[in-house]
Amino acid sequence: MPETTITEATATTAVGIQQLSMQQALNRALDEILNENPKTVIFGEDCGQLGGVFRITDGLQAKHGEARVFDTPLAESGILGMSVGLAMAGFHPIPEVQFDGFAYPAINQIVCQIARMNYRSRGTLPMPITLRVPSFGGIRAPEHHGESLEALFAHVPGLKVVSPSNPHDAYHLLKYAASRPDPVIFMEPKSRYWQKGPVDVGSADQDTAAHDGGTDDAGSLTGARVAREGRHLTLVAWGAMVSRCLQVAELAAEDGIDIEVLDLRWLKPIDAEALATSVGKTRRAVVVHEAPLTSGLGAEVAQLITQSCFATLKAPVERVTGFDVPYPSGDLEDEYIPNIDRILFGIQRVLEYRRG
Amino acid sequence: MPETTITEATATTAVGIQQLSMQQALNRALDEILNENPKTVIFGEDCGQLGGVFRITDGLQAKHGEARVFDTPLAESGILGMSVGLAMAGFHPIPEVQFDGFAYPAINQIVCQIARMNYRSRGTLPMPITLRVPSFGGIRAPEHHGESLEALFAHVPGLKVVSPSNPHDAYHLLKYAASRPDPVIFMEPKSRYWQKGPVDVGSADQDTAAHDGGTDDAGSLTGARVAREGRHLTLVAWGAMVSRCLQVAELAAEDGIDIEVLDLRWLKPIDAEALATSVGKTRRAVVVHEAPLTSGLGAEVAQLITQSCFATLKAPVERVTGFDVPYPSGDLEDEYIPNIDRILFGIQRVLEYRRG
Amino acid sequence: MTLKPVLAALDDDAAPLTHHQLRELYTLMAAVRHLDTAAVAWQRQGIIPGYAPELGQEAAQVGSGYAVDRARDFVFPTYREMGVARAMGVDMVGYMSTHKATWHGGMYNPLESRFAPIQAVVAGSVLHAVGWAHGQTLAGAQETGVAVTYFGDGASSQGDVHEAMNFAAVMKAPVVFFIQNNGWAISVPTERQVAGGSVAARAAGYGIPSLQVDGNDVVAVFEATRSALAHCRSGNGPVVIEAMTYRRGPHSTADDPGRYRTLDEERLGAGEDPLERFKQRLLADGVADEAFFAEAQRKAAEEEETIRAGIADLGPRPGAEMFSLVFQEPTPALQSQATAWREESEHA
Amino acid sequence: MTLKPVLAALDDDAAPLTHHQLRELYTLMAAVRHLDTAAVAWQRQGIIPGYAPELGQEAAQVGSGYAVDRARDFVFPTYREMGVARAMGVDMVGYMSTHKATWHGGMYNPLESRFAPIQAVVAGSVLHAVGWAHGQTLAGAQETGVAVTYFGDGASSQGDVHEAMNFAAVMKAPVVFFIQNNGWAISVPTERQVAGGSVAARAAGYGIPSLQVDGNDVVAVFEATRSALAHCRSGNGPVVIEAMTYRRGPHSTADDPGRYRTLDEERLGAGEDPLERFKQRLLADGVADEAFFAEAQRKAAEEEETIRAGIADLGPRPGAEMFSLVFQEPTPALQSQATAWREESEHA
Ligand SMILES: Cc1ncc(C[n+]2csc(CCOP(=O)(O)OP(=O)(O)O)c2C)c(N)n1
Ligand SMILES: Cc1ncc(C[n+]2csc(CCOP(=O)(O)OP(=O)(O)O)c2C)c(N)n1
Ligand SMILES: [Mg+2]
Ligand SMILES: [Mg+2]
Repeated sequence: MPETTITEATATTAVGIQQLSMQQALNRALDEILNENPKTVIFGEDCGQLGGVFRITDGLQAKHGEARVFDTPLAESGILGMSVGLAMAGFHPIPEVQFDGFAYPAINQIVCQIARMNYRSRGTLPMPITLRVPSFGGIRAPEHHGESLEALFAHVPGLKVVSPSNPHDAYHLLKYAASRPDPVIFMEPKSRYWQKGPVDVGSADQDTAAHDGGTDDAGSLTGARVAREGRHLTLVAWGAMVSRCLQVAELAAEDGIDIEVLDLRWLKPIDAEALATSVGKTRRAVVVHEAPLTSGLGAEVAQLITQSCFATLKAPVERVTGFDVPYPSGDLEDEYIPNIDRILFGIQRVLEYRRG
Repeated sequence: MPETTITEATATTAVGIQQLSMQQALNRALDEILNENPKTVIFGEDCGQLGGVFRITDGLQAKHGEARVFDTPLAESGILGMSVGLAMAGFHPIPEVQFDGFAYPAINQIVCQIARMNYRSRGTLPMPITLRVPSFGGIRAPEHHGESLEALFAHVPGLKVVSPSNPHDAYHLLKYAASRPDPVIFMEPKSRYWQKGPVDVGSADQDTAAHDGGTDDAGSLTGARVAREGRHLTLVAWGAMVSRCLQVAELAAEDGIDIEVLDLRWLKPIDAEALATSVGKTRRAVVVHEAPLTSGLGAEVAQLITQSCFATLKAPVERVTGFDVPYPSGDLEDEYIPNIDRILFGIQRVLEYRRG
Repeated sequence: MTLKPVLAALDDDAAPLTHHQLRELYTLMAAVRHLDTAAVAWQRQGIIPGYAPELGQEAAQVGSGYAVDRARDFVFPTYREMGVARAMGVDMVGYMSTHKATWHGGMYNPLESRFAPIQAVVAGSVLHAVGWAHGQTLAGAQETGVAVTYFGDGASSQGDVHEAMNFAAVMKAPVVFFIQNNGWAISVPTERQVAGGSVAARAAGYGIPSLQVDGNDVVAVFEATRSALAHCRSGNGPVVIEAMTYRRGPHSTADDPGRYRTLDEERLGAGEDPLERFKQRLLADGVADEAFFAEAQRKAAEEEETIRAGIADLGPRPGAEMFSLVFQEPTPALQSQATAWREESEHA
Repeated sequence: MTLKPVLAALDDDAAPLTHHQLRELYTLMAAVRHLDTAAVAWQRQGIIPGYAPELGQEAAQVGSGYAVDRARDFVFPTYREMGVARAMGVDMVGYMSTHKATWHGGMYNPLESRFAPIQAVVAGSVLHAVGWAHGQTLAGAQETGVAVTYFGDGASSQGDVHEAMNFAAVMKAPVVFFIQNNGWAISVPTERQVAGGSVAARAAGYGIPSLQVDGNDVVAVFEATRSALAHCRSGNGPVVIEAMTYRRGPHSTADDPGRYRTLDEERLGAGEDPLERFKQRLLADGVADEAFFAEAQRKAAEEEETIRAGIADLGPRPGAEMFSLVFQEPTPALQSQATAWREESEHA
């Protein structure tokens, strides 16, 4: 992984291109959003003076004042319900829930209110809300601190859902999400907060930086991103699983297997065209996610691929995912999250598939 | 549909076999459960004297007393959270949420508590809770009264999910669910509450009654049920969509297309074997549900079919579902819920599919 | 322990209602009573599929809605605030369209009406009011707009109401929590719903001043609301009003109250009819005469005619709106669903 | 408006604590203080990945846990009730296993311990206590078991706490709501969390009697809890206790309190140390001498040794438990996932 080899000393390498951790990239994006849009307000549990438990809002209250960056009482439904009212009053809220698992108390407000108010009001009450959710596992945290809620969010009409896998995308996707008039669930891969990578802080539109070892030159902010080109099989992933899939691709390359890694980025709407293009070429696909298998977003991705590539697909799409079990305690989390071996086994199943 | 032609007068046709509406079948099942298991308690909003807004608990409080059948204050998280404590104290709660859309305020308790307590406690605190949820649309009701939450529930590790499509199954599946030591979400198709059908009230095990026009003689309570046999294509459905698919099958038969209808019944765990058997034979499948398309349970069903039948499948599995829009108001609900035409179009796409 | 907090601006020297205003209040109540009764009949006649009557709550609704300043305040209703809507001048065909099953939430413009979309989730919009109100604080206007959130005794059991009161008090948000305690939540009476017996009594725990008011006395409700609005407007934080009233009719046109209360209980619980009571007072005070009441009745009937005609004209919305109104910026995926839907509808 | 309700059984004539009991309380507090301090050190040494210290809350936890009747009551903890667990005799290796990342919720048997699994959802188990307590009512025992649910000032903002208090009061459930108001919810101080300043003050709104108690006085806490339990046991419904205390340490080993409070503020807010204070009282009253305190300290250190050894021995759980403990009756789908997992692990 290129970003792990970058040291503090190289933190600013060139005009426009900065070596930032995802935490720094997100923090910087929020700072700029606050500067650029006076209607933006940021709030949640411990977002103010503490800067959030992951320091994503670090320093923002001191800089932009307690009116624009503030702590709320400890109640997620309250935070999201309040966001609805602020949006109705013309604000652009960027609320945070402290951890993925604590989005559940707010689901009623998210599903029945945030996602529907524009529809219910026939477009007169848009909900330009960007909900930041530190997401996914891998940090040996307590219960409910390692959940993957993307399948739930993606199923809700009226929501858009995005997850960056690297600092560059984190910066640009957050700025993009916060500038849109519709509600976006912004799922941050918390295990990647501290990994550094190049961020082109000038290029909101071009998105031309080489990032996360990727080779994509043309990816727009609204679609998926080819993180690595390959000919034999497509690995589809998002969030923290992207870098793991890139590792897998390197290993597979040693065996002469040339793997394409597609960073889905947008989990709703899904970039079906990118899936069709990639698997149209490779004819084989494995989708990887941390969430449990059954009714996970992998099923949707697999079905979209099957739908568009049925005639040329060499094997059924494989899913390598978390199991249908509650996210386990730290000692077992490496057994639960798709690891390199399990992804390689999935690839092998696809490559060795024979009809009949 | 046989049950719509049955009149009050024929309500008791034979020993063991009764003509009952689903409302009556469920009511009778609850009555028997209360008789058979002194640990059962039933509660929710308006469950007591009113007998529930759909009268499923009609008369039960009068018969079994206010201790065992009672109204709670109006708070779904309270109802489900209380269920956890009752289960910990050795009770077998059968809570009700009044409508599908009002399960959202309880999702935190359902996902983080009910579904995990057995796991968290290493099997020492089982959660024998059967949560009844009047579900799905089709009754021209107010907002949030026509939702399909099965994809959400099925994704949650630790839950089992079932939905009956006819009075016989409603009676037996409810009795079965309530007798098990694990939490079951019991999704009742509210638009089918008043349709009558034969219920073999004696046969918990054999399940031999001909029901809902079905021809299944061997379906066990834990798996899917072949509601109609056919050779050319499998329609997979659950809840209220089963009878619609049976109608479609009759129409298609007029054109010489012989359709198999699989009533999935269990939405978690899904009877993957039944899917493989049916589509292994028909080589074509369409899955039908009311919930929105993206990340709906149809994706899981389609992927399970593709996984097992890839080599013989003649066309990609089609999904005919609700759209990715909030459930609309009554005037538009027939446009939203898969109607006969849309299902026929889906069938046509599969039948006309040509590779390349 | 905190002492029971009191209103900062008790509105003692606010001008008493003029005769003109008193008559206007009656006219509104008469219009609301008539339309409400009509809507129940419409449901029986198959004109609308369902309705939630507010029979008996006219004083609570008209009295409070009349106090709202439509230039700056904003109201967050439930599914039973037709009287508030009417008092605030909301387009009633647009309002009734939700009961016609034309569009969930209604077809009036909520921004222009200062009346949020009709809300079917019990307690669903109470937090929205707090957010909106905090937005007024952030905007920093003097004599700020106030959010008025309506909810019932049943709704008071929801966690969101607690979170809303706590947030509002911590942030000193200009919100009036207006509870119509109408004795029932469908079949559950207040005494088995509201521990301690009073929602207003809970306010003290948050340091919020509260007013428990005779909800069947339109003038008392108006004055309480005016005081509360004045308190909020001057930056003193939220107020709780509990209007004690009674749901004289069924919960909705689908409900069968005979299953949980007798006609006798109904009569006893409901007390004196708020319309009749106000009429007697206006007569006794010489504010209005029988001719006035007859005229109010005639206008109410005329109004109902117009609204019924409007409802009949509504027709179903084009199915394309299912897709086009989900987002401000529709997604390609949704657009292709819309296309497929259109093609299949045309070819069916 | 309701008057402030009072406890039915004020426990005035309950026997005062014996010298033996007082010494036992101190021994427990010393063990808890030692283990708590040790656990923070373990985290720094890499023995456990994280821990939520309860430094400063020993009196609140030991005093209340000591009052619980393990034959019939049941305790619903958060993630910070190590002292309650210890006072109730919960297996401390099993308890600490959650912080070792061995098993979420801990490895002790909650049914035998009368101590529910450790709960990481703030306010997650407050409603469970109400359900369990109502189960005691349904079971119909005389002198019933009581549920004791612990939560913090931060948790009091959650909707579930309101729903729980309302349910408990409506159903007269035998529940003690035991709030440790430790001044902080991570970085947010109570005054920006709890509107009105006191959680106990909210109880009156539900008609629930409440006791606000000096949470750093172990005897006061014990007596308040004993009174509350007696009140509940006799069928008088729930009680709220708010123990005013202070979180002297960080929120967790991952927290950096220097970002939101100074050492000076810490000293002022924390007041006198509950252990030191109790020690001085025992000395002054002649209940214990320096030799006793030295012995308590020695036992505490010994106990820590044993627990640390137990923790070290724990080792990771077999991965198969991920699958086998989800259900009482595993599903075929899950069993085949377990099989695939085993095969792939073996062949990796
Ligand atoms: C969250 C939620 N739960 C349940 C319902 C079903 N429901 C609709 S109205 C109602 C009773 C509401 O009572 P109250 O708040 O007193 O208002 P009222 O109907 O008396 O005006 C219930 C249970 C709902 N709409 N929303
Ligand atoms: C529902 C939920 N939201 C957020 C969190 C994250 N979190 C863990 S502890 C905590 C603060 C809790 O404060 P308090 O209730 O006062 O308890 P204390 O930590 O002071 O013991 C927060 C915000 C959580 N665990 N659960
Ligand atoms: Mg009511
Ligand atoms: Mg605290």
